[in-house]
Amino acid sequence: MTALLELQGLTRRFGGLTAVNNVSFSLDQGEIVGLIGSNGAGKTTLVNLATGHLQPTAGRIAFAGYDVTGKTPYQLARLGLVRTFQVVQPFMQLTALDNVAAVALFAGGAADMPAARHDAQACLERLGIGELANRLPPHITLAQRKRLELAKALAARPKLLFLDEVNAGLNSAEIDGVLTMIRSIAAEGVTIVVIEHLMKVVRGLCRRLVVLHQGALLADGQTEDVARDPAVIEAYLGTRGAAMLEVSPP
Amino acid sequence: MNSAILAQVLVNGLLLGGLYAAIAAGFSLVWGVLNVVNMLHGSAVVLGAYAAFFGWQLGINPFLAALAIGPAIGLLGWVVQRFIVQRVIAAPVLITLVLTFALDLVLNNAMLAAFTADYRKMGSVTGLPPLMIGTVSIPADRLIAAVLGIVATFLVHLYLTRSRLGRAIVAVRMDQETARLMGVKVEHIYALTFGIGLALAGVAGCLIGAVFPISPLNSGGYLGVAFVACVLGGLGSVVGAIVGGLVLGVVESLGSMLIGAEYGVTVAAVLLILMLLWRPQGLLGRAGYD
Amino acid sequence: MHARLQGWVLPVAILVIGAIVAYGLPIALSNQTYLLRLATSLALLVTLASAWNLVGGFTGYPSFATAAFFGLGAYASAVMQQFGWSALTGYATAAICAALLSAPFGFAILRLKGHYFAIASLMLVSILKEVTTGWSNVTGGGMGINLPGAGGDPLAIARISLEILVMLAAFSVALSLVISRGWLGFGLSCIRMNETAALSAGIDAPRLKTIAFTISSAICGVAGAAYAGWIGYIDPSDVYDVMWSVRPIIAALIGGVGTVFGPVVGSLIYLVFEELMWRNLLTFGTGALGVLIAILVLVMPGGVLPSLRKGKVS
Amino acid sequence: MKQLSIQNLSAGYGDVNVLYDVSFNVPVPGITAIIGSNGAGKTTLLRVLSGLIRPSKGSIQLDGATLESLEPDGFVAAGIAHVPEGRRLFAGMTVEDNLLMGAFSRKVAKAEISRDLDEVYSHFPKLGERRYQDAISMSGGEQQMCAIGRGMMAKPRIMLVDELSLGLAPVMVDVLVAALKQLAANGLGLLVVEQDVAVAFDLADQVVIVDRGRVTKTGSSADVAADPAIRDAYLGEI
Repeated sequence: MTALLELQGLTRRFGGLTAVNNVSFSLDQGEIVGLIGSNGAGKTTLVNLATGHLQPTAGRIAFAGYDVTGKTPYQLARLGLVRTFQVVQPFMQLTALDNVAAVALFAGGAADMPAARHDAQACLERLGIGELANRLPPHITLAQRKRLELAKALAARPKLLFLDEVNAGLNSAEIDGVLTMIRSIAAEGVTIVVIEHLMKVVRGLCRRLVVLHQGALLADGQTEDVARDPAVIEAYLGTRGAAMLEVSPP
Repeated sequence: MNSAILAQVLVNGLLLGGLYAAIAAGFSLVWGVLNVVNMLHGSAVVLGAYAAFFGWQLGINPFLAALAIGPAIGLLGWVVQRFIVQRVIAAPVLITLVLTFALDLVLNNAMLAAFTADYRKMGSVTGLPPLMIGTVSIPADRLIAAVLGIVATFLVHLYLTRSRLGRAIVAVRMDQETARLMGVKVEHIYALTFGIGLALAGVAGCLIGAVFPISPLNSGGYLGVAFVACVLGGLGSVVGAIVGGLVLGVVESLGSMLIGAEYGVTVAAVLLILMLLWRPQGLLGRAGYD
Repeated sequence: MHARLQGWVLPVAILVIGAIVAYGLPIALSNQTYLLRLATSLALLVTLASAWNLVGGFTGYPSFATAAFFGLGAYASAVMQQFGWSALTGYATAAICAALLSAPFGFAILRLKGHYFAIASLMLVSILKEVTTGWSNVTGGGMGINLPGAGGDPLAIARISLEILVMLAAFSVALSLVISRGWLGFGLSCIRMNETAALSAGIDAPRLKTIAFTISSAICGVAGAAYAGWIGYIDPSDVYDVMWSVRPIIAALIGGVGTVFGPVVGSLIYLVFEELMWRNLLTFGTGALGVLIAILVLVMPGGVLPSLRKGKVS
Repeated sequence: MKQLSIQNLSAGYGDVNVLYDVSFNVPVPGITAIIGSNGAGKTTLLRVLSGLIRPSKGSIQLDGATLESLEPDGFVAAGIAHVPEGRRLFAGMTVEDNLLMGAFSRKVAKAEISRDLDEVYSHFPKLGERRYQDAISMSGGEQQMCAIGRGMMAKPRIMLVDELSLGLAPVMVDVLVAALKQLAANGLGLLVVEQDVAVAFDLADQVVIVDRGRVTKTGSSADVAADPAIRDAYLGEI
C-alpha cells in the first residue's frame, strides 16, 4: 500500500539559513502523527513546503503516489492536501458560512454557490458551531474561530490534514472539545499531522511522533520511545516534557 | 565597440550613479520607514536644483549651498509630513500614493508658474580641467558631484546606525508598535524621517543643478530614478540606494548607447519590473527585510 | 432557479437604461456643446472608474495602469483607421491589443503586492508612452495622429461619441455587477481579504486576478478608442497622461472603492468639483487640481457608499 | 510597600469590551503571574498597563503617580517595561542595538548605558557571545533572553512579560524561569502572562486568574493551587 504522503530529502534555505534540512519521512492512510520541535525548528516551514506555500530548495514530495513537488496550494487543496494556519486566518468580512462556502466551492468541488453554502452549513454543524453561520469572524471567540478553521479544512474533503497549533491559546476545557473533534475527523479515514507544543494534546492524540530540531529530523517513532530518547529530551522535552509524555495514549 | 568607448561609457554611468544614489536614498528611507511612496520626491529634487541655481547666480558654489538648501527642504518635508501626510499614515497604499501625487501636482505647477518650463544651466562651477585617465575623460564638476552624492548618502547611513535617533528610525521601520513600547514617539520619528528624505532630495538637486540643465519638467524623470534605484538596492536600505544608483547609472548609459537615448525610461522601467519579479528585496536586501 | 433568474434582472436593467439614455440624451442635448462635453466626460469617467474597480476595488490591487491601456486603445484604433479600417474595427483592435498586452503583463506583475504592484503598473504607462513616441513611422510619434473621421460635423461627432460612451459605461457597470455576484467576484473578494487563505481554500488566485485585470484593461482600451474618435486628434502626452490613471481612482475613492455603484456616484461628484475648479482657476489649473485631489483624499478616504463590501456577496 | 496598583480597570477595542472592572496589585519586588485562556483578556491587560491601549474606566498607579492617561513613553518613563508577546525583537539590528533600544528613553551618560549592557551580559552570557549578531537569527529561547535584557535596559521598577514560554522548548523555559526569579531577587517587580499553568505556579509567588475579562481569583500561588475549583479547570495537566 503506497504511503499517502512521502517526503524525500526535503530542504529549504532562506539565504544562509537552512530552515528545513534534508527531511524524509512518509505517512500512511489513517495515521495521526505529532510533529513537534521548539520554535524555529522548522515545523511551520515544513508544513508550508508540504502544502505548496513555499517551494523546496531540494527534495521531492509525493502525495497518493503522484509527485506533487512544486504544485501550488490551490492545486494541492483540490487534491485533498489541506492545512489550518498557526495564526487563524478567516476572511474577516465574510460570515462564518461563507468562509466555509468559499472552500467548498473552490476546493470541495461544490457545483455552485447555493450548493457550496449547503455543504458549508453541514461542516459548521459537524463542528458544533452551526448557529454561528451568519456571524462575522471578529465577533466570535478564539475557540470558535479555531473550529471555523477546522470546518473550512473539512469543506475541502481532505485526505491529509495539517493542524498547525490549532490548540494554541485554548484552556483545558476548550482543548478537550477540539481533541474530540480531531478524533472524529480521523475516524473517517482522514490522515492528520498535529503540529503542537502542548504535551497533553500530543499524548492524547498521537501514537507516532516526528521531532524536528534546527531544521533536521531528530527522531521519528512511537510516542513512548521518542519520549525516552535522550537526544529529544535534551534538545526539546526537558524533564517536565518527558514526564508529560510518559503516560501512553488511551 | 572598442574598449575605450566602453570605459568612457562605464565611467559616465558611475558618475551618473553617484547622483542617482543621492536621489534614491531619501526616497527609499521614507518608503521603508513610513511605508509611504513619496511622489513629491522628484519635485523636491527640482526645488533643490533651482535653489542652487539662484545661489550660483549670486556667486555661491552649489556644492556649499547644499549644506543650507538640504536642511531647508528637509524642514519643508518635516512640515508636509507632520500636518498633511501624517493624517493618512495608516491609510491603504492607494490613499498615500494619490495624496503625494496630488502634492506633487501642486509643488510642480507652482515651480512651473514661478520658474517657467525652459531649461537653465549653471556655468562650470569649479573651473577645473577634466581629469584624464588614459583615454577616459572625467569632468571635474561631475566627479565632485558624484562623490558628494555618495558621501551624503553614506553620512545618513552612519546616522541611522550610530545615533540614538537613527537607531529609533530603524526600530520604527521594523516594528512600530514595539518601538512605541521602548518610549519612542513614532509621530516625531515619521516627521524626522520624511524631513531627512527630502533634505537628501534637496542635496541631490544641488549636485544635479551643478552638472545638468534643470527644469520643473524633470521631476517625473527623477521620480522614476528614485523608484528604480531604490528597488534595485533594496527597499529602506540607504546603502542599497548607493548600489542601486550606480547600477542604474551604468545600465542607463550603456542602454542609451546601445538602444538610443530616447528609450532611456523604457530600459530603466523594464529593469525595475524584472527586479521586482526576481528579487523584490533588492540586490543587497535580505528576503523579508521590508 | 429563482436566484439565477433574479440575478440577471438588474444587470439587464442597467443595459436597457443605458441604451435609452444613449439614444435619448444626444437628442435632448442636441446642440448644447458644453453639456454634451460634460455628459460624455462623465460617461468616460464612469467607464474607467468602474473598470478600474474590478482590480483596485474587488481584488484590492492598487493599479495605476489605466492610462497605459487607455492610450494603447486610442492609438490602436487611430492607427487602424489611418490605414483605412472602419471605426468599429478600430474599437475591436483596441480591445484585442489591450487584452493581449494586459494578460501576460498582468499575470507577471500581479505577483507583486501593494506599493510594488502600484509602481510596476505606473511604469507601464511611461514605457508605452515612450515606445509610442519612438515608433513614429506608424504612430506619428510626438506629432500625434489626426483621425480620418475628425473632419465631419463636430456636433454629430459629439452626439455619436456620447452615445458610444454611455453604452460603454452601462456595459462596464453591468459587467461589474455580474462579476461581483458570481464566483469570480466571490473569489476576488477572498483574495482581497486574505490571499494566503484564499490559496489554501483552493482559489487559483493568479488566474482570477489576471482575468479581472484583462477585462478591466480591455474596457479601458475601448474607452481610449472612443476618446480618440471623440477628440479627433491624439498625441502620446495626452492619451498616456497619468491623470487617466488617477481620476478613476479618485472617483472610486469618493464613491466607495469595492462597491458596484460607488464609481458611478464618485465620478459625478468628482466631475462637479473639477468643472467648478477648472472654471475659475485657469492659470494655476493643474496645481488647483492637485489641491482639490489632496483635500478629497484627506477628507473622505472611506468613500460615500460603504467602502468595503460588508457581509456576504448576495 | 511599593506596588503597581490597578483599580477597576475596564478596556476594549472599539465597541468590543474585553476587560471588566479588573483590580489587583503587583508587589515590588516579587513575581505575579496571570493565567487564563486566551481571549480572556491577558494580553489586552498588559497592553493597557504599557499604554498601548487607553482604558475606558479605572486607574493605574505606581508610587502615587497615576498613569492610565499617559502614552507608552510616559509608562516607560514611570518605570514600566514591556516584553511583548512573541518577543518582537527588531530585525535588521544586532543583539546589542536591540538592547540599546531598550534604554532609548533614558537620557543618561554613555558610560552608564555600557555598564547596564555589561550587567545584562553577565545575567545572560549567551547574549554577550552573540552581541553583534542579527537578533532575529537566534533561536526562540535566546530571543526571549534578549527581549528580557532589552526590558532590563530601561532600568524599570516593573517588568511586564507577555507569554514567557509560548513556543519554547521546555528545557529553555526552565532557564528563563530561573533568570526571572533572579531579577525579582534583585528588587524588580514582575507581572508575567503565562499560558502553561505549571510554569506559572513554579515561577510566581502571587497568581491572578482572569476569565472572560474578569479577575476570578487572586492570591498566593500556594493558596490558589490548593483551591479545588481551580485545580480541575486549569491544573488538569499537572
